[in-house]
Amino acid sequence: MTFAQAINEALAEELRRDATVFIVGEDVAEAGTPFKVLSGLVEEFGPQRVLDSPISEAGITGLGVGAAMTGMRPVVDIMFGDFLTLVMDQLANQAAKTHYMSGGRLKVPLTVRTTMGATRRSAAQHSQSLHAWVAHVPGLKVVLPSTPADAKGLLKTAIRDDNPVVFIEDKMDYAVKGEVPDGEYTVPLGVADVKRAGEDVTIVATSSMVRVALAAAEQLEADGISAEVVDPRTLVPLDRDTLVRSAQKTGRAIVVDEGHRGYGASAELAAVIAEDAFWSLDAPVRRLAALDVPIPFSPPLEDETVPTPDLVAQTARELVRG
Amino acid sequence: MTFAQAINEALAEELRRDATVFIVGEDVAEAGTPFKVLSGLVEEFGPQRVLDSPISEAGITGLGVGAAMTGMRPVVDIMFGDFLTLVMDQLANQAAKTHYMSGGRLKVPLTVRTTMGATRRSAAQHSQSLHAWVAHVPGLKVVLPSTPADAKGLLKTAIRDDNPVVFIEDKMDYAVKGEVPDGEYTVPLGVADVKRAGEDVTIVATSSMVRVALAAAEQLEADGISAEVVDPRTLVPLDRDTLVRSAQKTGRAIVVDEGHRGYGASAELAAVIAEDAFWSLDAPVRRLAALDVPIPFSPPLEDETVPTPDLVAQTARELVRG
Amino acid sequence: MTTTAPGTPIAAELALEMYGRMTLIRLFEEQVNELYRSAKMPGLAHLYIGEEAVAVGVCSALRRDDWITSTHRGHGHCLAKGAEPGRMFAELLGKEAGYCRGKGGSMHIADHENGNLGANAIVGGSAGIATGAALSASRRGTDQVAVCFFGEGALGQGVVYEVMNLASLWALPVIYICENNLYNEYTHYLETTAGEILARPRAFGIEARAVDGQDVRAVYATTAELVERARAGEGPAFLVANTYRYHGHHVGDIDRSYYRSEEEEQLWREERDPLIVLGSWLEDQNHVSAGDLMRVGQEARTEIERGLAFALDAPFPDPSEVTEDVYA
Amino acid sequence: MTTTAPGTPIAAELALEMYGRMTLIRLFEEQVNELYRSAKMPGLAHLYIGEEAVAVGVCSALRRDDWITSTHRGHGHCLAKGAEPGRMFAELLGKEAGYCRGKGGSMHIADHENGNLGANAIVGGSAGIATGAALSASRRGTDQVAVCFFGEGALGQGVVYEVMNLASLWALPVIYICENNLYNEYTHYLETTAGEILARPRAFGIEARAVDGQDVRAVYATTAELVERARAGEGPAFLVANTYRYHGHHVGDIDRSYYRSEEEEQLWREERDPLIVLGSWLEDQNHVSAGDLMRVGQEARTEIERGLAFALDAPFPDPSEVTEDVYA
Ligand SMILES: Cc1ncc(C[n+]2csc(CCOP(=O)(O)OP(=O)(O)O)c2C)c(N)n1
Ligand SMILES: Cc1ncc(C[n+]2csc(CCOP(=O)(O)OP(=O)(O)O)c2C)c(N)n1
Ligand SMILES: [Mg+2]
Ligand SMILES: [Mg+2]
Repeated sequence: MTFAQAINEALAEELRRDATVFIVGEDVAEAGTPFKVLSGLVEEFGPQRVLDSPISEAGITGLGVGAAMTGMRPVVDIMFGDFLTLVMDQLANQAAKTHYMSGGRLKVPLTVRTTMGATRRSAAQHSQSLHAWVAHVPGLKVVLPSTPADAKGLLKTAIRDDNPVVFIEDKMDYAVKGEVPDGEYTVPLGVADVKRAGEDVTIVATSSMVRVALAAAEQLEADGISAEVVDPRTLVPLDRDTLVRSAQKTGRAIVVDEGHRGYGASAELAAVIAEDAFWSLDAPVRRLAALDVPIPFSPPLEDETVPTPDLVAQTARELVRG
Repeated sequence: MTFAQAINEALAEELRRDATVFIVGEDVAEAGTPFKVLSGLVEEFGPQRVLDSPISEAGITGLGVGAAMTGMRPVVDIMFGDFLTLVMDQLANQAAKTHYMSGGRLKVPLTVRTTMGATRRSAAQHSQSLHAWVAHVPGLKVVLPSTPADAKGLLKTAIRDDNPVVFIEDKMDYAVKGEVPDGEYTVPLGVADVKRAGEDVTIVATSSMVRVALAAAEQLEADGISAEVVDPRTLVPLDRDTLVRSAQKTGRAIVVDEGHRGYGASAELAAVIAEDAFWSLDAPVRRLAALDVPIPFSPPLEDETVPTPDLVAQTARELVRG
Repeated sequence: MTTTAPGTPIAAELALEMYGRMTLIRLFEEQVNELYRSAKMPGLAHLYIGEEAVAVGVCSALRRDDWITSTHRGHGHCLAKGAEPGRMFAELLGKEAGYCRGKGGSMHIADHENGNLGANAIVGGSAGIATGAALSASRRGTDQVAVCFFGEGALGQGVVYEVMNLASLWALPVIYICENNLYNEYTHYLETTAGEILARPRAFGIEARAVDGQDVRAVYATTAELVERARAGEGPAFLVANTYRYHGHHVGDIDRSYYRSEEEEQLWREERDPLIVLGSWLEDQNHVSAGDLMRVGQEARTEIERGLAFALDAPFPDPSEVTEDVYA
Repeated sequence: MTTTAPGTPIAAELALEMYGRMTLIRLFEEQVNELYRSAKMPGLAHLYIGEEAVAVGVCSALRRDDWITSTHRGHGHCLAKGAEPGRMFAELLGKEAGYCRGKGGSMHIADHENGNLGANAIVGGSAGIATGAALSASRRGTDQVAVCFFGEGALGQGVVYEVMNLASLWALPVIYICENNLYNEYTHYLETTAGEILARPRAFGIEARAVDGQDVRAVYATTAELVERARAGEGPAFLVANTYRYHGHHVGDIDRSYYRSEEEEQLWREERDPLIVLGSWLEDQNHVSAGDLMRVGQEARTEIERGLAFALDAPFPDPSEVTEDVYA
């Protein structure tokens, strides 16, 4: 099934099993969101559990925090990740800190679903990947699924988690198809997944960059280079061990992330490897990320901004051949 | 003079030399801000140029963006850095992108002054250091002064810069005294400063952590370890060369920053050194930053959260002695 | 563009000029839809068709050096403020010759020579900018005004109230134009908007009016009054223009049956079309003949065709430009 | 705590109970000021002295299982909702025995057993939380209500309007209590607040009232009416309580001459003090004797002394606790 269908199934299953789960967001009901990811949910669960909201990202996120503190499990839909700019106070100052500030007495089982990713010709305010911001806030968990199966299992876990979780879907993944296990299952937060095993170079990739990395690995195989592709799946909690062990094994690592390069998630992932795999590294860890420019509209320019399979493969060749 | 007086002088001088400069913020006029940093300005320049605003961080920042696009040089005062959560849309989606999205035809010469820093017993929502967020946004410049002289010279440059600049002052620095050159001078953005020369280990420190690093360097000297303390002064633009050259010279580097450790500024600074100084490093780059916990109120707990001279010195000893 | 005193009957030339601008917008947008359907335009666009009288009525009451801020549905505002179709098409196609050198696209066209500070893809995102431009005008002692266009959906954004409060406190020359086309994307505004729209600005002490957004003469006359007040230092104003978008929320929104009826669309197209409303008035008053209107329409058509040809032939920017213009 | 029907005269016992709570708050805050001046308390605190009738009048109209959200000036709300002085002092001193194990401090005290979802150091920061709690009550089919306390300065925060719109659209049982003490920190609210305060909630279709915040019986009676409406599913309400803080914005704000006059402070202390207003009413009505009031005052004093002693003796948390409670 598609990535979008997997998200839809996860939501439907959790809405069925737990009466305290509800969805609130802009055009989430009849419209099923502009991405059609929620199609059919309001028909099954009704407008009391799938709420169309005004265009008030801060308001609905704050509402979600309060509902979560008082017995509900809200899933707040923030249409574009670019609008995280509007909810950072509710996320960072309220949701993330409530449990700690209350000495562990209050909790906020809130899930905020939003999107990331460029190359849709949507220009600078609808193409950002801002996961580094939320990953920098203690108290939040941050999930970046890369396959339909992971998306479904991770979302179910996120909704059941007693902490605020920011769940970020790449818009370019929605149409991607993949195997999804039948029946009930969940995927734990904090466990990386080796998407492809290899010996010569480690490629740590997040979200849709996992597909880019796997395509690069194909190219590299043709050149006789064996690449291991590791998907952290969650930035917080982060499975340091799996990343570090892979880098120790191969001695070379590339981090591929669609956020901007400067002060981005790729810096943390690279720093983790450089710290803990230092003595095994044969070369510096390389970072591939979005250019440090606002995402331009013009196709020939936008295509320059995001890492491609060719770029990843080329970087790997340089690393391996030295 | 004190750090606070240096900021005040920079603002007074720029208000005098350029009629398009004005200040807007909460309690900035008669009160001179809760930190008394702006005392006397409204008396000299009047309420038309030093505007007391409602408690509307997003509103006054948006107002600043529009005024900057149309011929003014606003200085927007955001009392606590924790309130950056409320202005991220105006900063990241509007101020940072306007020049690029307009193909270079519009510009936003806006300065946003705000604060950072813990250990004031102000608890989780008044103690954050969120510079990593703004440093991750292409189009913004980010300044973290560590001395009165730098603060004055950098602020004057920021106000004259044709780009949006986020200027972040550590609340714990306001009372700190230091030499400030007489007369007119500015300090360029993008030029790091070696606050202390050394041979055995490089300590890259930002904002008030520079003082912590210098205190550590004193301790280390007593142990016969010569530490070089490098202050980037601006995170964006970043003076990579000075950081890297120092690390290449000493072969060992520690990054000290008061933001949270996870996905923070310390990750970027460490990654830069690990990338470009890799072949000269005798040990992994160490990161010292705020614990990944909301800042607690209770003094014995809060004191655990921020790097101290002892911790920095201890880390340096481990690095040097191996 | 000059303003008239309150109530002054609108001169026929001005009315005809507005008819021409509205026609230009109508044809531009129909062409944009074509470009999308023929897969010649990257991405999406939000068409202004049906709402032409709002942008044209408002901007006809402004001077070239007055400012506007626009929205994701901004082509009409841009043309009404004086932009050329050619450079606009070029921008929509991501060409170097576009107003933003292809970097902005449909949702970010800016034309500062004509006072357009830019479209905005963040709903409510330009409210602060327009208010700040008004502050700039008053501080620099000019008598410019700033107009902030936004859809009724932007009433959901808190920052709009924050800046209306500032504008009222400081008597800033800003006019908030709320284009109420009944829908926030795919949701009717009554499901998202409690209370009375006009009561909101009034609660902040802001002069507020409503106008038939399909009657360009009414939009013009009311705006002219509010602009005069603002220039005279009498402070901000809010105008809700009741209007309708004929097409989908964006060019790809074809099946709309789940959120609105064919009948509703037909009613607006047939009974309330701004071109028909103004056209018949001009004829009834014998100000102009049907021939005049056709001539004006023909001129607009020619301008659109020329502009489109220019844009289609224009080159894309060189990929190396991607790293330019990040910093001034 | 039970509610009365509109207009019902308030029973003497309830009035006396409210007198006791107000006295407890007054004495608690005087003690906090002492702790600051004797450098026994880390950081700062924002005293509620002068505003006691608002928290006590409102919370006396609530059930224990109703929720409140509070502000940086939250000690009064916390005590009025039923918290113990001892664990509150302990929190203010950063002790393990505090309501938040010392992690929250003055600006973050929460007491969820009594329905206090927490103070908040972000102005307007709890508006969404209270509104969400009200949604939770309606979805879970309880008849709980949520009360959102905030100062008039929070009217500058856009999110307050976003959530009032939601509350009105969805008829949520939330009551917004605006404590208008005339100042946003060091700036008079008239310099920061355009138009009419009550017109703001009304613009969103929210029932809005004003009350003398120094008259606890009036605050109680009005709140009781609004709570009844909310429980009956008649939707949200907004109440502005006109009040005054006797002390500085925070304990360190000693020289206030540059933003308000001695005379103004004196006037409120002498003519409008909530304890004097209620005390004299009780005596005039011969409900109680001066002796009764002294007895109540003495009981409060004893409770404060006991609580303070408990807190001063209590241990600090172990430093290792710094990494606990980040995640549930
Ligand atoms: C802050 C924000 N939230 C959501 C969106 C997605 N979005 C784009 S247009 C739109 C509807 C806007 O409705 P309205 O303001 O009435 O303008 P209209 O499209 O009707 O002209 C939405 C929700 C956005 N661009 N910005
Ligand atoms: C979003 C935000 N902006 C600014 C501040 C700093 N601040 C703390 S209290 C205060 C004044 C609040 O005034 P009001 O809401 O009337 O409450 P009062 O102190 O009068 O009880 C300000 C500006 C803050 N805490 N949060
Ligand atoms: Mg609309
Ligand atoms: Mg107040």
